[in-house]
Amino acid sequence: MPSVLRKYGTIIGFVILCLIFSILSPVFLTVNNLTMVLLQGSMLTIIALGTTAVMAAGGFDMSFGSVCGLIGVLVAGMLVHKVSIPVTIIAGILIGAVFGSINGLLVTVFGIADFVATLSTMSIARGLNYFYTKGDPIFMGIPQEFKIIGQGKIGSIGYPVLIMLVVLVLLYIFMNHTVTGRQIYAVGGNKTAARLSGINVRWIRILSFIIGGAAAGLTAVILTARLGSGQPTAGEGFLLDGLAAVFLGMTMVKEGEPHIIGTFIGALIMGVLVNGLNLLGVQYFFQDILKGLIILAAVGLTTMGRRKEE
Amino acid sequence: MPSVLRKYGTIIGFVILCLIFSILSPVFLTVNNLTMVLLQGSMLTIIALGTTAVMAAGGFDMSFGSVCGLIGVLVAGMLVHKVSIPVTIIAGILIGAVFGSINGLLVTVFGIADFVATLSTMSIARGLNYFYTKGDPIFMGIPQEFKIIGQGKIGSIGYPVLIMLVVLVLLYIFMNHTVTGRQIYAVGGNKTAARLSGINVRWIRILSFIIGGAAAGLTAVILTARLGSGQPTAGEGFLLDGLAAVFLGMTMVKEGEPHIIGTFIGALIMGVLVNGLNLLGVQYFFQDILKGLIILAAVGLTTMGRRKEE
Amino acid sequence: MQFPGVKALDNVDFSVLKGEIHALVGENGAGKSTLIKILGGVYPPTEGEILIAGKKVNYTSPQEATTAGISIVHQELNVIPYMSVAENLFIGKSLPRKRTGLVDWFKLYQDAKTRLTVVGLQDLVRQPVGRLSVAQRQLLQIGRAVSFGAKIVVFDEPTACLSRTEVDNLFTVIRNLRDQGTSIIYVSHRLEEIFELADRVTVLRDGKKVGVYRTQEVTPQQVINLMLGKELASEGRRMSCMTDQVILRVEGLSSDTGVKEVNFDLHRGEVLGIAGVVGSGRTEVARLLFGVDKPTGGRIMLDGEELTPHGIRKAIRAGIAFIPEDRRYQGLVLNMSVKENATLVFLKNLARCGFIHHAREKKVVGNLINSLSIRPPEANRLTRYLSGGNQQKVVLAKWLAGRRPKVVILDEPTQGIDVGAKAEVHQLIDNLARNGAGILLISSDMQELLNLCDRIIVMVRGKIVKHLNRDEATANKILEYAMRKENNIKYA
Amino acid sequence: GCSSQSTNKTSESSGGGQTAATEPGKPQAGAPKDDKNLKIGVVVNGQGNFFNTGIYQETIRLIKEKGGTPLALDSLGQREKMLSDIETLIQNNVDAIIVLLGDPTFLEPALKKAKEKNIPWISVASGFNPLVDLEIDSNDWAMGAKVAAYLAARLGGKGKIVEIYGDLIMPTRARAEALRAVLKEYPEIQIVERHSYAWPGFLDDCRKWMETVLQKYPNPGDIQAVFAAFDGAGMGAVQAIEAAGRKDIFVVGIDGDPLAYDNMRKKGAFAATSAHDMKGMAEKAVEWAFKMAKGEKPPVKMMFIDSPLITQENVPPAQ
Ligand SMILES: Nc1ncnc2c1ncn2[C@@H]1O[C@H](COP(=O)(O)OP(=O)(O)OP(=O)(O)O)[C@@H](O)[C@H]1O
Ligand SMILES: Nc1ncnc2c1ncn2[C@@H]1O[C@H](COP(=O)(O)OP(=O)(O)OP(=O)(O)O)[C@@H](O)[C@H]1O
Ligand SMILES: O[C@@H]1[C@H](O)[C@@H](O)CO[C@H]1O
Ligand SMILES: [Mg+2]
Ligand SMILES: [Mg+2]
Repeated sequence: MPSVLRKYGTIIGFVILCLIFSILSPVFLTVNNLTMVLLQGSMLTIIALGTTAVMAAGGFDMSFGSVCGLIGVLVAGMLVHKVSIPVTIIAGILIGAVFGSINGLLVTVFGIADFVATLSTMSIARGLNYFYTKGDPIFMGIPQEFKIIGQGKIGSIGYPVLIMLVVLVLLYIFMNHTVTGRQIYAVGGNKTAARLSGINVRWIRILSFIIGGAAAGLTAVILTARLGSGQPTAGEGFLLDGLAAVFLGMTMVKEGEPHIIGTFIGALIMGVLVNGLNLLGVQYFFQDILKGLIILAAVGLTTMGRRKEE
Repeated sequence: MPSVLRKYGTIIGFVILCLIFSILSPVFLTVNNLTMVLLQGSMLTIIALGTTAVMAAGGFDMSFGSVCGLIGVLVAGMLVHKVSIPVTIIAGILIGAVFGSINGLLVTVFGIADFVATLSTMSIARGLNYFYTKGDPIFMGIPQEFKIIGQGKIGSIGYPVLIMLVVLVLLYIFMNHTVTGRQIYAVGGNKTAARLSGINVRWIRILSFIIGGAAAGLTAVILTARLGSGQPTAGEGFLLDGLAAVFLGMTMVKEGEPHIIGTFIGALIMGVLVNGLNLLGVQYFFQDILKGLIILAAVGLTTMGRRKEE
Repeated sequence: MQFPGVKALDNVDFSVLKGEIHALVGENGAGKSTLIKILGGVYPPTEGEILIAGKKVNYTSPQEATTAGISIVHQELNVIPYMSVAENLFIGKSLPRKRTGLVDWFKLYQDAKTRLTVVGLQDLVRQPVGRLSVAQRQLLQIGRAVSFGAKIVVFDEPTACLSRTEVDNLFTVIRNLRDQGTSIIYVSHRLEEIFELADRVTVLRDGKKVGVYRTQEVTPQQVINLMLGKELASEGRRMSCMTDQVILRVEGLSSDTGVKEVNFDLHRGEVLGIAGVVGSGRTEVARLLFGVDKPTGGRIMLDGEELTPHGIRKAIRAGIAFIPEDRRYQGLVLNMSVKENATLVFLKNLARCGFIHHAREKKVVGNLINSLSIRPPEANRLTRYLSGGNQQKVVLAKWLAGRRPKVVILDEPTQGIDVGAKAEVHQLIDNLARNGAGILLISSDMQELLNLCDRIIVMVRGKIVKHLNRDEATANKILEYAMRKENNIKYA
Repeated sequence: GCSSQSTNKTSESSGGGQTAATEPGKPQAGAPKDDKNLKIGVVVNGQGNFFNTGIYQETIRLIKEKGGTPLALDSLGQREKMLSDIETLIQNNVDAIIVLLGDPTFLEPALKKAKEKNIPWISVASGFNPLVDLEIDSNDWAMGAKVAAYLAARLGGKGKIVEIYGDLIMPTRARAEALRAVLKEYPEIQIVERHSYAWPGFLDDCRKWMETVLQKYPNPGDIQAVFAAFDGAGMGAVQAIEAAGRKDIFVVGIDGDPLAYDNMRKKGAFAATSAHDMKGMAEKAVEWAFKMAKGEKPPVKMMFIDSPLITQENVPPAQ
């Protein structure tokens, strides 16, 4: 039993939570509601998956929320200026990748601590956002076909969910079944050993930031499509929730390294929490309190089970 | 020259910045303006100094901004309910210490990762804040004698500056010249080594969080006095700027550990940056961009100088 | 004492007399460090008790153990890098204080100077420990253990990275302590040290006690057999298989890490040893050859081709393998499995279009585990949980998972590993040479060099001071060159 | 300022508008002030939605148009930053300060400093404080009451609604209070769910919340209307409602946000808003900032700018 806790504490906590919600709210365990939670959580998941790569390589990123916000308005701007939809999407992802590579260069070539470097790019991205929008949302002239990306469905599954699942599968394969993915983990595990094994540590670190940035760019594309507009302040909210998702995911493996499935479940937990509490009509301040307590309980269970054994 | 850069890059950057500001703005280098910058920066400094202790012990705290916000409204509430001023001040600091010790216990006894634990207490503190205030500022019935703490002056030096200087000196002595302070650094430097040399690592880590919490409490007292009211969202802004101050400070020592004077200068840099850019009437979005670029330049100079040598 | 899945210590009785030097030996993973950690209050015992001077003690933290009079030099380096030597010495004991309660820095440095004179660190008390060499860090740990008047001082492999002079110095310190009535527990894989120093020896195997013996009454070979639970053929000199074909030629190699004008040839099938005291620049030469550091001058020719510009990946492509001296921090990703570590260098060969071919990976690693007899033979076990010898084999495995290397550089490959594992590593080195590789063997273990090498070069302060052929090399000669020179330079 | 008090009195007694009479009293006597060398400080409490951004940009534009120099700052929604920003403007000797969407409950130290230096202070959509020289406001109570009354009437005095509110600034608090006041007259209208919007990121937040609510109230008639404290939050609800195909629910908000207008023109779920006369407010604020900088005294301390009810019937055409 304690060994089960140790391994699956967070997940058990999650399941208990779902049980409680489904007892208390008749709506919670309906297909409709669950697909909606998935839809709502898909953007957080994508952006957090990107950050998982950064953190798996031993890095840390504070900028992805702001970068996502900036790209969201840039994407809207491009569409308004009649850039074609495919080009816009690719450009959005590329701009994200460029921001990621800047972060990566700052951290590797210039040797600036991750936190300081990405805090700075966060500030720069936010400034560029307001410079471009002057704070106004961009919404006139965004074509309906673009909005489909965020608002369309196949059956009852929204496109963002499908995109998220594709990203999930691709990143899972990439991180766990490719040479480069393995190298990312090796760099995160021990930079010196990785370097002495012939791994291009610098490039791997930059690459991880590029993945993080590209994920932020893709998230921005979906976000703009879903909101039907470029919102200057959208995206910023992803920072803390995204980090929380990755950290929750890290409690799900013994060695405590960031990993794809963990982050996915972590993001689900964040989404289910908000959904369940909203369904129960819990006041927002109790939501904040409960959110904190539930995360502590879930993670506490895991780590306590784990400690006993050591 | 490069060795000077390595050692003092951030400070040199800071001095250059001050020079530029004083050339471009006649107001910048006036006593009035500089005392104002000190006044405005005093709260950030105090709260960041507390976090410096946490980080010196190898911890990380995401909650101090929200804890400060919560205590700010609690302090206002106590005053409105006619609790005496000294009792209120002490209570404010104590509540901070209690929050700190909860963080410490979560991290040490329950073994929850710092980031997850303090993200959760951050959420809980924020929830409690809105639970208590329902979002309304508390401003009727705060005695003038209390506001003095934030708004009063001796000569041209505001009380908050004096309090900050006292905290600075005390924490400097504590961290650098007392046994416990050195043990905090020892724990941050190498937990295992510290434990094996007989240091009570758990207690030292808890203590560091208590210091961080108490600093947040004191900051809250001053903030409420300065704003003349308990403002539900006040305090949250300290999070990123506070962390930035500590990280900037860390670039100022070769070994890169958090330290008191570094944080003080880091907080000054943050304050001077905003002040100077405001005086020059730089548009707000350029401010964000410049802030990012300037931090990168200052820190980059230092770390590049350092790398050359290694 | 129980770790997940391992009973690290099983009902061990162990006693040490006042004023005795008592050695503790056993294979990697036999439970020596665990026993010591229990004595030191790091882990609580699950069963049994500890008595000091006949009194039962019951402590749960290192602090209490210290108070009870036990002082330990742990196997792992445990220092606080950004604090000064003096502070590292006193932290956790009690820093000297002024009447105000503040730290008395003047007294701290004074005291530290006095206390560290025995280990020769008296001039470095103000240095941050981060700037000390590994050996100096170890000396600091020793100083910390011996200079506070403990009743029992425990050494867990203290000499692993010390030079001969430093070892001699340490032995003098230990004997003095004994003569003053202190009890010493001494753990080492170097049997010659044990027979030089200890009065009695306790042998552990698989967490159980095998027996206690007076060192005068047993031979090293007997102790080895007791440790392993089987007969180990004593190692003699290996048969040379050196060819006259030069595989690696180094000319005038210099660097700003202190290497000066190094020249040598390495032949196919040759084991070339590099001897020298700690700090003589052997590791630095290895790092230059492997492309970790950039040389400031000279040439490196592999198979007749100059390696320039040089870098790690280029070195690997050219066929150079490097087994670094610190396996835990340079050789392994501890949170990765045996499999993942073993294939880290040549993973591309086990992949199609960048996708890992898991079946092939599994097979290759399975073969490596077998041929290197890595124990336990589990590909998915984290290397963190392997014994030192097995960790070292995994590091070796990294270079055998792909194309066989032409040149293998081994930096202290048997440091801290037991005699059984050591013999296996030696066997591997021999195999590599027989398959035509050139081997560069850096070692502080004189016997190892003499047994394995075709030729030995001796380095002092970044320079090669002597080339010795197989026939002329003796321990005394090597020491003479390595140390006399050292002293000359020191007192020049 | 040495004689500022008496100066002010003079201008008051002389009925205002007589710049000549006030100028000698200004501390920097000598060069008479003209519009060209006036520095006007502007501070906004965060941007990211239509009204905040709009009035901020318009204010800056108008100051430039009049030939003055705007020193414009964004406090990013942070209390202590807003206070510090305004102090810095005072330090920089601006000739007048315009505070947009501030909250005078915490600005007292800055207000006092401004008084000491005799710098006129104009508050826009911020609530009143005795030290404020001129308050220009749409009157958020009135705005809230307008759309609440519209909502009640459209429901025929009966039905279930949900409310999106925000406590963090006075204007949005006032609007919610007005809704409650109106609903006292309509006991059969029931608020079944409430939500406090997130800031920033309100659009996505409100959309998500409304989606959840629609799961909980899946049938036509379960909910008939949404009251949103401002249009941006209401637009989140509109998106959720339209995506779910729930033609039975309408949304009211406050601001006159172009996003809402756009939806109204398309006959979407957005039904009504009370529109700030954003340009009018900015114009008044800038006009008086210049006048007061030159010593003129406003005839009243509080100016309310009308905020008409806009519905799908009278929504202005797109430009
Ligand atoms: N923290 C731990 N977690 C799990 N297993 C451990 C841990 N520490 C030691 N062990 C296991 O306990 C056993 C005894 O280890 P110990 O370190 O005492 O061996 P040792 O005799 O000191 O070996 P060496 O000669 O390599 O230092 C080994 O099987 C080892 O793998
Ligand atoms: N981890 C380290 N960090 C910083 N400096 C180091 C480190 N390890 C070694 N050095 C420096 O490099 C020099 C030589 O290193 P080391 O003690 O490993 O000797 P070496 O030349 O490798 O000799 P040997 O191989 O015989 O031990 C030392 O003087 C030391 O200052
Ligand atoms: O009062 C304003 C606006 O009306 C609304 O747009 C958002 O909240 C506040 O900033
Ligand atoms: Mg051991
Ligand atoms: Mg070495």
